[in-house]
Amino acid sequence: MNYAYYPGCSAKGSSADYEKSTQAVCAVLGMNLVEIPGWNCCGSTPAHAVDTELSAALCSRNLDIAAQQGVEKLLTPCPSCLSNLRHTAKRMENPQFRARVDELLDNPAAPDFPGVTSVMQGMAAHCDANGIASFIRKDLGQLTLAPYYGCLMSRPADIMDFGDPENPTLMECLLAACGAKVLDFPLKTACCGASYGIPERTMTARLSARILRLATDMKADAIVAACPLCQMNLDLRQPQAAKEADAIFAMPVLYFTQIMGLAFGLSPDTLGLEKLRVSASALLDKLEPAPSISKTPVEGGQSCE
Amino acid sequence: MRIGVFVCHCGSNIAGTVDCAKVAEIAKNFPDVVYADDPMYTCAEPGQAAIEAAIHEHKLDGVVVASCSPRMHEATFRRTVERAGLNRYMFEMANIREHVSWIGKEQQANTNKSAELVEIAVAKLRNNRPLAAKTFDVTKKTLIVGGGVAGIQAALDCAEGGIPVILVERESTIGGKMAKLDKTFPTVDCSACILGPKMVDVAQHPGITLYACAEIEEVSGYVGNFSVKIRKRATYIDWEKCTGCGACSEKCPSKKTPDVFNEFTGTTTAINIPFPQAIPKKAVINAQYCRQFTKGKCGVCAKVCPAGAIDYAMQDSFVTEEVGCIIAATGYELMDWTIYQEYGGGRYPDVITSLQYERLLSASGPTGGHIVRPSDGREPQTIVFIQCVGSRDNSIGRPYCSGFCCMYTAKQAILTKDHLPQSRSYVFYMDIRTPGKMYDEFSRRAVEEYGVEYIRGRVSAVYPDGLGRYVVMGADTLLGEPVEIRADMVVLAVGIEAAKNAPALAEKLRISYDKYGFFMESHVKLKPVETNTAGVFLAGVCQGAKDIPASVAQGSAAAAKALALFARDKLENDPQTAQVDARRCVGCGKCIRCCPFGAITETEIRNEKKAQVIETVCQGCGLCTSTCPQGAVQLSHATDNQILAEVNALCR
Amino acid sequence: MKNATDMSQRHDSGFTVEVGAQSGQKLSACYQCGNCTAGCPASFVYDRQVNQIMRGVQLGMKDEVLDSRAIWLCLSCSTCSLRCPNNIDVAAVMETLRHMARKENRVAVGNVEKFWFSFLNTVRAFGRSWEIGTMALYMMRSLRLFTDLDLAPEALKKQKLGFKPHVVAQGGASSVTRIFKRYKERAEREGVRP
Amino acid sequence: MPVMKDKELRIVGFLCNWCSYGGADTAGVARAEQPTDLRIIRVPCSGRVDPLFIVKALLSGADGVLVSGCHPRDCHYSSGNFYARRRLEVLKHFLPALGIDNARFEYTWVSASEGQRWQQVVTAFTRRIHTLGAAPGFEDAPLLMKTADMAPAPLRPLGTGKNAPLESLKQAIKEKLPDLACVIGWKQGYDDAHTTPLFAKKPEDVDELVWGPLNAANLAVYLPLFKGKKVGIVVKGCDSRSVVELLQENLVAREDVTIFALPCEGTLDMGRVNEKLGRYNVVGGIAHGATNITITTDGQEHDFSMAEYAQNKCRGCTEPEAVLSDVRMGDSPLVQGEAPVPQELALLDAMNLDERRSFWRTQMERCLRCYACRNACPMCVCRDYCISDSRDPHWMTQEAGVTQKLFFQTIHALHLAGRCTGCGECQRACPVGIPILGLRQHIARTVGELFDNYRAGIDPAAVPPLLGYEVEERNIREREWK
Repeated sequence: MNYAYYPGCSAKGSSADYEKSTQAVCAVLGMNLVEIPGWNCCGSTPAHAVDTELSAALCSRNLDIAAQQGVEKLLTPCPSCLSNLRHTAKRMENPQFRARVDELLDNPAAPDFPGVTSVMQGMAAHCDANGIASFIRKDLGQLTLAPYYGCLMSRPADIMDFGDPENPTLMECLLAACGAKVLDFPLKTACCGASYGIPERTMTARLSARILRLATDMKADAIVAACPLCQMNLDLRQPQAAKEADAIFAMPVLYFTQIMGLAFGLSPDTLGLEKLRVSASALLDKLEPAPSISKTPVEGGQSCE
Repeated sequence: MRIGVFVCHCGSNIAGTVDCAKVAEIAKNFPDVVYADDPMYTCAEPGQAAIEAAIHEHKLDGVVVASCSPRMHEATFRRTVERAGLNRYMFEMANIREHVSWIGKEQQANTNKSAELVEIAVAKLRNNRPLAAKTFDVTKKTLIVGGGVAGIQAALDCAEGGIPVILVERESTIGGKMAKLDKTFPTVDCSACILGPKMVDVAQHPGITLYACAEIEEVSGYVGNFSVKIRKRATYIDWEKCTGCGACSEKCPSKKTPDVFNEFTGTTTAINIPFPQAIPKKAVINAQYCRQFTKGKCGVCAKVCPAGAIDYAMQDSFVTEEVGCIIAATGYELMDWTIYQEYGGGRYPDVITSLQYERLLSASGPTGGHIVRPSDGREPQTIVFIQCVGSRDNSIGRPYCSGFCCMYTAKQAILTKDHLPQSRSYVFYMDIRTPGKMYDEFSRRAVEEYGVEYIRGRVSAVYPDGLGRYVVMGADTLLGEPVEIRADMVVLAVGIEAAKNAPALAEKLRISYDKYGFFMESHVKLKPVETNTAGVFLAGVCQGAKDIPASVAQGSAAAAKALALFARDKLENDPQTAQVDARRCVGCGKCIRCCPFGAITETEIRNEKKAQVIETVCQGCGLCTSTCPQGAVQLSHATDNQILAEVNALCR
Repeated sequence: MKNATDMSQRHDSGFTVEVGAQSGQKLSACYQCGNCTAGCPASFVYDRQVNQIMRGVQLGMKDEVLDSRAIWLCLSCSTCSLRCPNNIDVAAVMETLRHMARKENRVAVGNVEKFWFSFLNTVRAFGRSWEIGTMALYMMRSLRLFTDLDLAPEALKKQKLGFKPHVVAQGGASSVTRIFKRYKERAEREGVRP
Repeated sequence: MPVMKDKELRIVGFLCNWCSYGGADTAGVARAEQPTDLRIIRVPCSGRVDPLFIVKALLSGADGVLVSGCHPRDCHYSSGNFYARRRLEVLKHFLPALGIDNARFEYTWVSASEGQRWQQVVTAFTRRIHTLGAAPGFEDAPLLMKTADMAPAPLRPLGTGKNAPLESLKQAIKEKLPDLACVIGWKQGYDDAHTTPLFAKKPEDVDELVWGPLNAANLAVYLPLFKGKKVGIVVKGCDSRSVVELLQENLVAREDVTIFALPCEGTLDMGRVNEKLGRYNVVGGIAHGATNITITTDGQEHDFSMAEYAQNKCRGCTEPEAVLSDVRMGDSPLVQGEAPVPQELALLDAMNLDERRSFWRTQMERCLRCYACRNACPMCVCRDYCISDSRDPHWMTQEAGVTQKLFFQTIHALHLAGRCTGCGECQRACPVGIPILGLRQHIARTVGELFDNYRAGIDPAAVPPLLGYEVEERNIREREWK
């Protein structure tokens, strides 16, 4: 089944591994992600921090392309892109705002935009927990994982429509369906410091350290992320965080798609695991071949949606 | 008709901006007006005497006073004209103070407006008829719904006053929330020790009939003559036989039954008596957990019961009581705080409610009065109290203050120090609200003598730190900084809400309730115990947040209302009720459908269906009058013709 | 010694009204519980806490608020909005203040804005963001030439960063450039800082 | 007493005793200055305010009327204001049909503590009325005569019912007749070209029953006379809705009425038929074609095609079959398309407020106050006790002016709010042909819009909307005072 897809800029740069694993896992699930043509940057935080209309213009161009293609639902892996696109769709309902944004665009934006949702929700809508379980080739039963959504994915609740804004559970559902032990990770929606790693490094280091510290204390084998920026802060910047916290961290930070890929028996290479700064080799050692392909329904067994 | 008009100066209150003499002069030209005057203070004794004198002298059969609001002095002047021999309803008022002199400064406009208001009053009065109250018998018996401390107090006061009481309690024991408390503020008295004797008095008083495990099914009738159908839920134990020995509970194999009385801090047996001082001290089976019901076999309790009281086949039964008044004292419940996901939403075992903490403090509680963490049974060293959880929070639709949390939090912090001298307590608060006798002194003691740290700010989140403790993320707004505390235990001062089925009961009682389910008093300030339904009174938190002394006081107040009501052998109704002109009535029943009080019934006159007003139930709203197309129902003293006369006086 | 704040002099009610209107929030609903501050992940780098910013806005203390560093260091994570007991979208207020400050060229934390522009410049040029380009521009602007130098070897080794910008096909890049151009022109026309 | 010229306008307020009157007192105690125009009439509850008081005031010279009660949920009588809200909202929509600007009437909620809000309300409303100026009267509106257009093409083929299973129906009636006091139907009237009601008590009476386009009369009007007796009634689709409405209102008991129904193929506009027939001495015969009838008077044939001579309401009819029946025969006709805006209503819609006042003045000058409209209405069950000709209550004077007559029409229309099924008998009965149906249609449309497309006389179990309420009304929005 084809899905219109907006990868976001980091997919083509710092989070190539997220992109790679997303594509691989979706392929296993029978989801064919088709990039909308000629998409541009959503503007990320800088655009809306500078001007809401500028941000909306950048997003509207993408939504407009999707609308021209007749797309009904657009998937994106990046929560920041998702947030910007969804905020824009909401703000464009205001005619005055829309008129101001249209002034910035080559052509006035389409009157109706397609819905935008996360790849994670897209997967859950595509197949239920049993469906996911049927693809499992490796036993993740030895892995204890700390799911981490970051602050953007679930809020504001009315815009993001991602379950309880304090306590989203979709990733838990997917990871559990993959057979892993999932922690009730209290800081799952705490902020990692976002893009302030560059202009205000201490802040990002302190915030990331807090998350890494808790995951370490809760004896997680890995933090599982859903956001390129969060992953970068927690993984690439882990030494900065460790220095700030005066601690030693050795916490692998994987994308949820990488974990799912491992469960599906995909090779580390296919999942881009070599891009991780903190090696996931300890995780790989804990994987065992699934004794037999589980046909018994997963507990709950119902849809993750 | 001979009408007298009195245009009051009210000192300068009216005369300052209204030419009262001129108004009186104009009034003399209105139809049927034979006398007009402008006294200085009409309501004062000489003013009233002048009215009486004028009635006699000019043979008046109707009086209009133009002065302040009828809401102020209508009753006063009605008594005045009555003293002079007129029917009290042959009197009208024109409000030329609140509605004229106080809201405009132009004398000419005000004078003109005042004269018109007098004209309206005269027009209405010309259509007035003398009305007389009807008398009826009363059943001198009180029904009290809810056996918490407010209901208990009301029951004892009524019974002491010689009025028989029916006390209906939903749970298997009376005592309510107070029975669950360890100590009470500000004296740190043992709650059970002061409530227990009152509960025993209820059990032993010959004038009180107690139905526990019972609820109100149906209410009909009116003040003085209510008929209340009560559902007695099946307890599966014949209480006539049960001696409360507790043998059944000792032997019951279902030991994992959630302990409602202990706020789920522990477990109990499927057959049990909630606590040692329970009244009535009778066992009840929780059918959801009893093996006899869930598995179809067990029967242990039936075997061990020395009295042979167990009856697994018991069904709900009904009893109907005739009473003269009803006191609602249904109390409150804690709101469902688990919507606060930022405090763990109920997932963290050591984040508990204040009422659960109360059970941990209590010697009769699941831990025997030792403060230990539910998660691992260890004594906590650092305890954080968070106030206003579910109070003053608009984001969850609870803007109101729950009133007593500040005080019990201070009490709990003090008791914590008593139990665990090495412990440290922190209280996050927004404001400390302690407006009671010795209350603020008490909360200051918590700080000054017990070293409780009060931190001014709300808590944003609580989460486990992975090492067995909890991180409490708060703010100290006085410091202007975020603060963090590693706590072993977190106690939430959870806000209150009305009992779950309070709205359903209100519908049965035909009393109003606010959007939070609290019952509405008749007047916020002046009738805090009465409701809009005559003969239904309120006591305790069901009317709004209040602490134990206030609940007890209101319980006594409600009892006083009941005793006052029953001080007379006959009751009089307010004659401003609807009347049906049976000739005009076509029996369509539209009035019956709309009447908010069920005050209109169907009757048969010469084989034709007709509407009939029960005058004692009718509250005089007049909805029926504006509903009846034939004008067959007319509200006395606000008839179509009376209002039309007013409209016609204005619009011609 | 600092004199007491003369409240009667300080109150710029126009500012309060303007912030309320632009953010769409009822500022008077704030009763200073401090929940925003308690949950704010960035609070430790703030010069004024979020609740103090809110109080400042309520009191019309325009200079104190718009010149604060806090409004620039807000991470826009909206934890404050989520937990506000009075349903105030505090994050929207912070963003509104940032917009207002920018338009008046009051930038208390220059590096933050420099980083944003570095990022947006790459977007303007190529239609998509380009990490190395952003970094290079930022280092030049902020004169912080050693920013994240410690990360460079690892990042480069892992091929985390593309040396070449990713250019949007089908004329997309120039289309985005035009968006920026129109944005700038309009801002100049309206006399605000773009 | 005259208002102060050039300074005040006549504004009447109806305030509930418990909240709003108290609110006005609170405003006074707070010395909250207000315009002096308003005159307050104290009533126990906003639910006591019969909308007719408001119309009475507006027709008698008030320039504005304000009703204020307790806030929803705060009613001293628990639900009086909920009923008031529905009734006053319907009135608010209805006033323009008469040509009265509904900005002249407002209702609102003010509690006893809201002195400030009361001041705001009075000030804003008075300012509004002054902006509108003195209310224009009806007596001096320029004359304006307008007539309704003919309705567009019917939604189903119209016919003469000549193939209807009349004989089977008669048989069915005869079978039920022993249990019934009588069966109401139509029989031939004073000549072949007219019908008159039939009250069949014996089997041979039943043989007189006729069926066809001459059966224009709605026999449901007779049902309430038989209240308490078991009767049968033969109905057309439209008549059946009147029966259902009577059932809804407990005016007839379901077990007392047996409904016989045939699918209706349309009825003739007898007004126009009679006009064409003119004066004649004798009807020579009447012939039913499939889509026309031919009446021969004094030897001359007159052809009446259903397409041309059917009643307007039959063209827009979507319910040729009874909505409720006990005995039903005949084939179901196929109805295609949505009911159009009725012609009388379209006529009103096309006029502005000034034109409507002119229009109603013109029409009311023709009104004879004969009450034929009322007597023909199946919903006018008050009969001898209609408030328009009683002294207690004394709503109307005997004065024959335009406003009195229009007030009578308003009484009828408002008493039919949420009850009128649009059978059109009132208008058909009017000897001078006033299109009064438009007022009823106007209210029926409002009721539909406000209360989830409610239509009177469809569901016997449905609560008529003005006899019920919702705590949160879906389609009634509180208007804010600025």
